[in-house]
Amino acid sequence: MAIITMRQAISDALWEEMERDPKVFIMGQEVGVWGGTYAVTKGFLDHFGEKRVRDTPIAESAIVGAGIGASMVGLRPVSEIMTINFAFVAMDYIVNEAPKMHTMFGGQMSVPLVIRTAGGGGRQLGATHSQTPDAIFAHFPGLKVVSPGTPADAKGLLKAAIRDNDPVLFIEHAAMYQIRGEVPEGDYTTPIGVSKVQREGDAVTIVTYCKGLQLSMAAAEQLSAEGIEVEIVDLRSLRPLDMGPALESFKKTNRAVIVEEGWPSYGVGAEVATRLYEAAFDYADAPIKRVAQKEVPLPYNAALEQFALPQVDDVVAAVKEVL
Amino acid sequence: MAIITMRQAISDALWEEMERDPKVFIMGQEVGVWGGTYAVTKGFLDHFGEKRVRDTPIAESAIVGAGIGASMVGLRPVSEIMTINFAFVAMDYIVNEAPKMHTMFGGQMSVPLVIRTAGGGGRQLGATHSQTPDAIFAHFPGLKVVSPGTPADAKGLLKAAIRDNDPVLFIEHAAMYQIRGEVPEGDYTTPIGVSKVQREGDAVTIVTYCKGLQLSMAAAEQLSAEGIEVEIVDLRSLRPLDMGPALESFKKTNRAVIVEEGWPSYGVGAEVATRLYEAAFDYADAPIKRVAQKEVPLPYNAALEQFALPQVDDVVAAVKEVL
Amino acid sequence: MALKKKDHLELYRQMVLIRRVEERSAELYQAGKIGGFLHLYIGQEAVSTGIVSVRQPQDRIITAYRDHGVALNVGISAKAVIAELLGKETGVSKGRGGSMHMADVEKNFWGGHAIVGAHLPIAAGMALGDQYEGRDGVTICMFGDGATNIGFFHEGVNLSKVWNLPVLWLCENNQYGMGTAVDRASAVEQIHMKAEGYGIPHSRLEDGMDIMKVREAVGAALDHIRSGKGPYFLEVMTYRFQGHSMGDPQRYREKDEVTKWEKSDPIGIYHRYIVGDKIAAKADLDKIEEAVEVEVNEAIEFAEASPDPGFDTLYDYMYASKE
Amino acid sequence: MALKKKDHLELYRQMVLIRRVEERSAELYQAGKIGGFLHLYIGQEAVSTGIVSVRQPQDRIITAYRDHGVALNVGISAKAVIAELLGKETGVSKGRGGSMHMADVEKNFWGGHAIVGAHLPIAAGMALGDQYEGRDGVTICMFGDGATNIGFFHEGVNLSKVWNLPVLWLCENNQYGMGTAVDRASAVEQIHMKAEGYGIPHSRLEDGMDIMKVREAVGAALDHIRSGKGPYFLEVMTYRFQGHSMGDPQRYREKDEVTKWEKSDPIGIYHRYIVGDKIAAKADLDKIEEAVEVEVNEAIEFAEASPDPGFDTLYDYMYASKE
Ligand SMILES: Cc1ncc(C[n+]2csc(CCOP(=O)(O)OP(=O)(O)O)c2C)c(N)n1
Ligand SMILES: Cc1ncc(C[n+]2csc(CCOP(=O)(O)OP(=O)(O)O)c2C)c(N)n1
Ligand SMILES: [Mg+2]
Ligand SMILES: [Mg+2]
Repeated sequence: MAIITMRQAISDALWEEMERDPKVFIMGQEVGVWGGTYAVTKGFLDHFGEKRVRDTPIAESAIVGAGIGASMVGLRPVSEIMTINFAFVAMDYIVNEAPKMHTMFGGQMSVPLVIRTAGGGGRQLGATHSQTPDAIFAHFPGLKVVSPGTPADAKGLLKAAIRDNDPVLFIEHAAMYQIRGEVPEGDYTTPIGVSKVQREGDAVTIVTYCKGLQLSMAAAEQLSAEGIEVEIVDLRSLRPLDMGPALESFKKTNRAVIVEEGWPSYGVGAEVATRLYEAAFDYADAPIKRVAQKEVPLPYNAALEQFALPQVDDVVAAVKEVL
Repeated sequence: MAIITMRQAISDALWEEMERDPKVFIMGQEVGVWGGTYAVTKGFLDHFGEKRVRDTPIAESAIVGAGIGASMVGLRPVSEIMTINFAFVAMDYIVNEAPKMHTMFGGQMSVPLVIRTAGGGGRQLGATHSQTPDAIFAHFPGLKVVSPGTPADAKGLLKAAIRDNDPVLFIEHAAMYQIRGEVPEGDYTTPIGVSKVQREGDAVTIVTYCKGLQLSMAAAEQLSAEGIEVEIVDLRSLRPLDMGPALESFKKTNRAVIVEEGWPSYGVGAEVATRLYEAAFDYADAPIKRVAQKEVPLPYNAALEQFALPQVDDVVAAVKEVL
Repeated sequence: MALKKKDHLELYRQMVLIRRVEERSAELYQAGKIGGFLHLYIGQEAVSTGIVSVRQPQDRIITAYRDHGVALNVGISAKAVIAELLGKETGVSKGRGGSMHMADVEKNFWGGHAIVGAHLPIAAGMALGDQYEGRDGVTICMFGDGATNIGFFHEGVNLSKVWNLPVLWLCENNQYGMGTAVDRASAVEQIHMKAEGYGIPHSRLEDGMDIMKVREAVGAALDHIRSGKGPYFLEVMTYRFQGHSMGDPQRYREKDEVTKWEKSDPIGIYHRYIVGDKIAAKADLDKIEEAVEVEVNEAIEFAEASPDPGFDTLYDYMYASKE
Repeated sequence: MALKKKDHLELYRQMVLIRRVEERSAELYQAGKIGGFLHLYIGQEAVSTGIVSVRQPQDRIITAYRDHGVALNVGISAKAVIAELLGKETGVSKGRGGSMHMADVEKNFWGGHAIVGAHLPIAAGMALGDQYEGRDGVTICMFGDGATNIGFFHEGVNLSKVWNLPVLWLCENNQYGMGTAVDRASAVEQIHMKAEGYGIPHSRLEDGMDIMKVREAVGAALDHIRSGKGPYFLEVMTYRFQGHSMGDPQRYREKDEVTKWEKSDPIGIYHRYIVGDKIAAKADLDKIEEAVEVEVNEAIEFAEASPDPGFDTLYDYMYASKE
């Protein structure tokens, strides 16, 4: 297993899928000449050419809309929305076109489209550019929502998304491209809609995903030093939402903390907590806690922004509270 | 107190506010000549004229965007989005412009805008036109989200929304314009962000809003006939979310059911349930249940659509399950 | 492509079939057997019939929710259309779609789309699919005058020119978007002038009530596009004789105006042409009308006798991927 | 309005101030004292300086994220600008906004907006506000070439003509949207031709590097609009000498191209004009440059010494309504 960055893992997945299937192509702002704003598609234009690496106008609706159309007639587009904050501009396509086509026409059409985007805060981009609104997309049946926390999962899940016959929103984190991790050699896919235990423990169950996984892993280290071993379940997909491993863990630890980067209200933590209670009410020995962003649009100032974002210490504190 | 329809109550609120304050005006598709697709603004154009009752192009982004601009410079626009399904078209404005202006510029600007819209299913409009995605809007701090369940509240809350200095998304239900209820005489407002007990009882707490209130009231009748008295708390606002009355009730009944029309995953029920557990874990005698829409885009066929929507019987069954 | 007698009779038959299916549908709607929205195409039959009659099999068609005309023109049976209107399992979209969502992918008809303007970028994507694969099909995208004011229009049309996509932008200007006359919603009354902003060749057919003229204009446009010259923008003037949907109070136009236009009934015009030019005898046309009458009666019987989709099929078309 | 010597010196001073503030900001960015995005205006100073110099106090200005120029032109102090860049409480947006979100409502400058094109409908709304209240101000809305491809542009510009709003659409065509050259993203290279699709009078100023020409063109446009003739569309050709934001690899253009354009440095052109026309002596300009140097030094000192916003202020500007 090689140790590579998240950026490399995602880039490799795209590259390998494009090599494998000539119907796979990429379109989005600055994916070509620039090489991707996060340098994920650097070198792609030279290798695959303009036909398959398509720079677009600043027109998010067209990027996703044309992706839908192309996918309906047999291609496998990867439509890139530079950041998830601009996904609102294409909202109708993401939640009201792509996920409806298959069912609304009685199964006649399908939308094998991947919408790649990057979310998250902590980069001093201000209120409109720093969001983690993943939960709102996961509200819509018909759309699959994936958000990996490790390079290995990013690669395997992106490949699975490209091969999937349904629309998949693939959410990366703009501040995680540099993180490193072991990635299996060769071609593999990671199934969409399957959660994974990323760390074993018996004291408390942490359920999380994406950036929350990093925070949780760091918190786990600190807690371990104090003799507290947490179990960490990485959801990886928000829809379909696989509660299996989280439930199993919760039945063992009887305590849970949910860690997400976005706002808590109507967020991921609410759904996960509710499902844990629904399925394992009798196992709960303490109220499940949510660790999330403070309920404000993120400010530009670095310190204030960090103050508003969930931190490792918040995870540590939450674990201790439920103990 | 007069008994009037929801349509009348909303129409009266708009009319009275326009009479009261010349800065209040309406813009949206078919609000003028047509008189409103749901006939809410019938007669307005003749009375207030084209300046204040403005038909717009089919351009939801401009309807909300221009509303934001006009509100920033001192007017009090009511921007109408024909149905909440088209709110996705204006999503950037609703969640990423209006709610950010005040904080992002350090308090220099404000957006006293009301975005009126109608949601809900059950009218055989198919997958793209039948949604109740209220929760996703309530995810965003800076936006207020209101959704009344009675004519009295509709009138009072709409007036409060128009007088509010912040952006308010006001969600009506397209299948509720005909319902009737008592409405106080004269000018009054109903505070945004305050829940209300709509029915008293001791067996189970039902937390709901909008159409869910109707279902819950009907279920309460049935249950009462069997000697089960439920308490019904109407949230009325999804953000700010006032949990006070629901909590108080839950501490009394120790059992709760949450009724909403939208999809359960990442919906209103999840947030409410989680907050109940967070604040009153020790009071819970049974797992809180959610009654909501089945997780599919709504089909056109009437019977299938109703099958997918939450029904009075579902509420009755859920109450009995938690008992 | 000079038309033979039998071709004329077939086109005449299609126009009459559309008319008759819709008249009967209006009755079925009044009788409560059709729900949701029902947007009649009556008055506009020459447009879709003309278009479909000159397209090649490889040319895709996609349109808005006013789609019964295209549906019948491409050869979906009256049975499958009416069954869809009745929400039956035997409907062309299996009762999921209803009036607004008819499609038959086998016949290269891609729907029936209800979000105004949203299908334009999707159409661009389909055209991209054909261009990408080196196929010589043209995507014919039909939309209303009102749809040209939404952002989706702009993004889709711009992209089509930037990428030189084989797409025919076909605006059916029926002079109103719901109750809003063109000049009250669009900065330019000559909708085709919008193409100037995209450097796309364009023209307006002033008489869209005459199928022969529609055929000519569309044929020329398709030739232009098929020769590799990129997109073309064609505006066709027409008029809808009925309200926007059922239950439209039609406060926005005078009865006189409708009466005047009814004199240009496209079926009447074609009838006069066929008989006047001695292409066929009145008796031939009478026979067609009688046959259509029988066909529609049978279709209604078929539809009424058809089963509703079973509740067990609710999730059948949730995902195209089979796990 | 012939300019006096002191007016010329003031305009020259503003251009030098913008240049110097931005050069120093780039250093502060490299030093890690500024975070997020930093979009420099260097090369384009003649545009904003020319515009602001001919506007009346009642004319509003709104622009995109490349906003330091306008901010300084309208009279926001270098202190408040740099403090904002450093995220300080003394910044013009109290450290909440950062580089992309400067505004000073008192000075009729309405920001600094980071979602491409989203401020166009907002600008239309502001112009509506003035029209509604019978004020004679013009809203000047500046945006980039890239922004003209997004749907918001279309909806905002169309609305402005339909309602005959007093707005100046001012496209700063700096020939790239990030790394995408105009002709790779826009169907028309002459951006002002887009106005044809809205029936709005338009023109292009080929030389936007010469402030005198900018003044003339903008002045004429403002006169046109103020006389009640509705919106005007002005395209101004310019060039940005730096990357799109900090850290732009600039793979999309040749060094030569930049070098060529640097010969048309707007400050150099104005310098030659002033000295050549003997409006003032080189020594006068030297003195200004020195004074600016001092001012910027002081501003940086001020900003660095200023406090961060306190954590207790996080929720200060959440709502404009005070409960
Ligand atoms: C985004 C969006 N906004 C509003 C509507 C509601 N609506 C349905 S049809 C229609 C009018 C469309 O007019 P036009 O494009 O001229 O087509 P026509 O109905 O005349 O065929 C409107 C406003 C919608 N379906 N989608
Ligand atoms: C809706 C949206 N999409 C994408 C972006 C990312 N983005 C920021 S600036 C920019 C380029 C804009 O180009 P242009 O309008 O020409 O302005 P310039 O930067 O040249 O001044 C892009 C794509 C954004 N901020 N908003
Ligand atoms: Mg129309
Ligand atoms: Mg530019």
